[in-house]
Amino acid sequence: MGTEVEYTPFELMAVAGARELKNGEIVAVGLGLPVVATFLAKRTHAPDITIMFELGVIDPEPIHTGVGLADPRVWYRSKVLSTFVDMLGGVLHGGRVDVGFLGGLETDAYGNLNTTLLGDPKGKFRHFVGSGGANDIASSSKRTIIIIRHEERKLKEAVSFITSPGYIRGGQERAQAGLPGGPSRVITDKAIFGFDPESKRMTLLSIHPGCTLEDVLGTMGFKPIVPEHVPFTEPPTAEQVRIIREEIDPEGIYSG
Amino acid sequence: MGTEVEYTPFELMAVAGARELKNGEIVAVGLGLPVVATFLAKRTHAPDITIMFELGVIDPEPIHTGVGLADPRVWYRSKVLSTFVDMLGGVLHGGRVDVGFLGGLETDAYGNLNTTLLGDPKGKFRHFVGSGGANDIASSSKRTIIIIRHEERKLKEAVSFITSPGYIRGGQERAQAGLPGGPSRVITDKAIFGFDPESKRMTLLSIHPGCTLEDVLGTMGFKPIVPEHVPFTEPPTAEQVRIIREEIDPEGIYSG
Amino acid sequence: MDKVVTLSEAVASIPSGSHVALSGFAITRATMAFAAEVLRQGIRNLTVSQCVGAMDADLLVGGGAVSRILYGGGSLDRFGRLACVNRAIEEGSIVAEEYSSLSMVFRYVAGALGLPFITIRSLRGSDVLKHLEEKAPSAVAYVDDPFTGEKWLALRPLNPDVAVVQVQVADPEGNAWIYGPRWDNEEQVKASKRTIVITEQLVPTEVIRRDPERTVIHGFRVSHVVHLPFSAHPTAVYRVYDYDADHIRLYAEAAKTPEGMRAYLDKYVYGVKDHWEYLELLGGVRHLTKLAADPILGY
Amino acid sequence: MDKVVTLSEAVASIPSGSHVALSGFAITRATMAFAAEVLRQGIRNLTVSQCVGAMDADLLVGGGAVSRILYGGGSLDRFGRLACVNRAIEEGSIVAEEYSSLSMVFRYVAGALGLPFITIRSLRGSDVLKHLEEKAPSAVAYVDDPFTGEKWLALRPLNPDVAVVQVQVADPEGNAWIYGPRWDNEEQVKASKRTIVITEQLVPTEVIRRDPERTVIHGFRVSHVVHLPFSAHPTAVYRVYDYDADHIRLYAEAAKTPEGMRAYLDKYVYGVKDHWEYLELLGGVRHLTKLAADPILGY
Repeated sequence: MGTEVEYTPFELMAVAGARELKNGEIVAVGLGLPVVATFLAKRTHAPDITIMFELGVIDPEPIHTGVGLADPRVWYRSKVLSTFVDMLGGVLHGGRVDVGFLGGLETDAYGNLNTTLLGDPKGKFRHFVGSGGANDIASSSKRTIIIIRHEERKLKEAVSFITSPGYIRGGQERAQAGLPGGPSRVITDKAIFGFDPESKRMTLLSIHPGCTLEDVLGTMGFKPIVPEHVPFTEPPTAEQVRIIREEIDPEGIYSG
Repeated sequence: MGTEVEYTPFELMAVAGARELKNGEIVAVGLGLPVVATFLAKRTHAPDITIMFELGVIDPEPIHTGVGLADPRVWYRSKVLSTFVDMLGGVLHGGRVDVGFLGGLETDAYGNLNTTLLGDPKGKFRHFVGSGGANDIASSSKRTIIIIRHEERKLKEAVSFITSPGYIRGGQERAQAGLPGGPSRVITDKAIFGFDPESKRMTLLSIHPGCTLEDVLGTMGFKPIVPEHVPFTEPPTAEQVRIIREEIDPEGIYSG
Repeated sequence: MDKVVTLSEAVASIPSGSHVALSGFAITRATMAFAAEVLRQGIRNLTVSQCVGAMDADLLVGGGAVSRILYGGGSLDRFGRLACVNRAIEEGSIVAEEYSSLSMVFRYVAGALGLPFITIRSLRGSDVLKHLEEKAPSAVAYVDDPFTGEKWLALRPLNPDVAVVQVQVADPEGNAWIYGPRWDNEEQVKASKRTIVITEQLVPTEVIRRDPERTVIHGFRVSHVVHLPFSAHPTAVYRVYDYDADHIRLYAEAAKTPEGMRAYLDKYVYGVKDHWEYLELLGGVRHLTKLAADPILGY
Repeated sequence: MDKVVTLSEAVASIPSGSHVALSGFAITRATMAFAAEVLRQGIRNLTVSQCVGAMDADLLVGGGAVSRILYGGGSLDRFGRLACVNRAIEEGSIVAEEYSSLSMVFRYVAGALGLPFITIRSLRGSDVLKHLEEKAPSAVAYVDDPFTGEKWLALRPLNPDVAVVQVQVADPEGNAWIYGPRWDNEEQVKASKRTIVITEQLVPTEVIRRDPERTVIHGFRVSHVVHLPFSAHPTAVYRVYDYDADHIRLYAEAAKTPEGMRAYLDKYVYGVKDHWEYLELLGGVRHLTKLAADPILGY
């Protein structure tokens, strides 16, 4: 084994996310860690990735960290500046997006995402952000990757509001709703999950170095499928950490 | 009466066409005399007309006569250069076009236009230009103005192929096909026609100075409705003729 | 035709109860000066729509001018949530039709192109759709694809009474250019019955004719042109000025409570006569100069 | 990713029997060098589509490479008709699906946006529709508006195998700018499975990043980039060169008869090895210099 590389949990999440992307893929990205992960992939093993932001931006090369998609910092040196119809219509709904990369308030055992509200939609609730392009991206991408913090209140048996559908209530429900694709990975700061091909229930794939199975299961709101042997997640390389810290997120806003 | 103004039949047609346009209207224009008429209106009584060409051109100010809509001469000094979807979709199909201004191979007693073929569509025929945007313009404009030469083979009881519908076979047929508007005027080099509000059959409105009723009816392929009193068409003014000759069509390509 | 008027004249053309499509996206190109003037004129009962909710909608809701909002969710990005919109939804004081970005823009597309309806893959299987079926049953329906027999979700076209759009460059007829991504603005304009253009820079039509590929708003759709610098403040206008981070933070903090919001409105909206006084209250030229965009970065 | 190849390599990627969307409109931005190379490589049985038929389609039909054409009618403007297309239609040697400009572009729009179908007001009550119902019954159908019950004509989406687009400026990835009106070209590209870009000027991606609002073709849609000056000759490329009126007249005269067309092909298509030899045959630099566009007029 080489030198031990130090990294934060968020850096590991970004690296794990980056590894999911193949060169040449078209990626629809929400803000935050998904952006860090995608830029990291593009600067390492996947230089021909196309990065798309819903509001009309392709392949920017920002040098300052923005506060959100609406921040002109995020559009710097783009190849295309256009419209929702061009991005979410022509690229996404037109069937060209390979990977949708999303975060959220909550996700659940079937990879449904909630970014809308917490509480009882018909009674007392707190309203948050809503969908933006997330529902569209979750509905039309060939596959979806979810990045979310590993907390009991964020990983629930069923979300209180399905903003962006995963496998709905599992099995064939997503396909029956007429939707292609579905979530392929859920990346938290403790583990990586996939989905059982039949039941579509979340399945533990790997545990991050330094965590135990008990850590992972004890801080979730539901029990995922746990195979007999669960490997450890591959840690970031020194080069990956350097690129995140020096080039992509020097202010440590997303991955610090 | 003032000085007699000399003019060609085509100049009279262009002037008669211009008079049909009101200030502020949005006009979808095919090439040829309709362009001359519309530019004339814009330079005289209707400066706030918006001129639209189907391929993505708004309000050009050409200084050279082009060979067709595809000729960059026709796009000179435009305010907008865009797309079919923008023009024929957003402006025309979106319901914003007040006047569609069209020419053709043949028209008939109900203002249907043929630009596709002559002969028997199922047997021997000669194929010409087809629709381009003409069918779209005839289908979605609030009203249509047709400019055509006054010849028996061009003014027929029924065209051999309806490229662009007028009132189809008259009466309510156009409305029943789900189409708004319809032809309001047919301008030839001998007369101006309108359409009977009930039967939608072509109706003689005025005869050009120097022509007789016999000239008009004797050189048509069908009998229009002829009211008891038919006035003469108002002749062009000296200023209108000057603008056509000096500013709009100095080479006399369309109106010579 | 010269359509240049004051902001006050343009706003006065909007009756209470109108449906207004706004050009803002979170903290960029939001119609802030417009929203403030709507509040000063006491216009009420508006329906507001935009694909992603922005600070303009939050100010209008916070000032009580809105009874219905159609949007795809929204925020002030990292500065915070749309606190006034969220509070009004939680209290039930406005009706919120919540969409996704694409389903909102497809409703504008159908309105723009004169389509009777438009089909979409989004929303299916989600609670967003269930919500819409309850709150806006006339906006969604199902239709069978006549070619395959497959069942599709259909959306009704949207035709707002007026689109209000912040742009960088416009001429007196309303022909306008937008630098940067344009999100739903083109479709809002084409779907709306008329448009009010609020421009940072007013140029002769001659300038428009020199680069007509850039013209994304056609003059004939525009009823009023307002030439008003910093009219999106504190939100950003790409290539003209950056967002005013301090002021957005101040707003986000104030908007967290009804009392805070009232104090904000009293000072920055009702406490000034017009946009020029607002700019002076902020610190005038000296303050605004700090926000000017770097010509290469655009912010 | 660098996708720059020779014209010959790009054309070789197209199997006989493909559906090719072409960027020409009458006598402007027609894919002339491409069409000549298709003929030289002996590719056959193509389906060709474009909103308004252009000289590129006429050359391909004249050379016998086309078995089906989907178009909205077309001509060589005042230079004449599309004589080869018309003759083939009259003789029944090709299948012609004839549309209007909007109905063609709406089929591309539906293909581009992933819509199962699109509704339209055009075509109704016309013989164009009757014709389509006979020749292309799978392209048209009727659907009831689920909101009003009204009956609408529906068109099936169109997804060509490849769009071939003449542009003024492209980078090695295929990001491209089109000056002047773009007619159906953006929708052709978005609807097609892939795109071949043929550009007058090849620029580094750095140039594209300096004015990204102009990028109407996204690099990721492009499989091949061909850098080939005067590749639309004798048709016009706005801001680069004017149409070659004498050569179009010569072509229009030749195309009037099968014999004339054969002689034209033997000399200008089969009589040259490639596009460079064609340009020399025309008179080389001396001749082409006369066509260069005036920088203010654009023609």
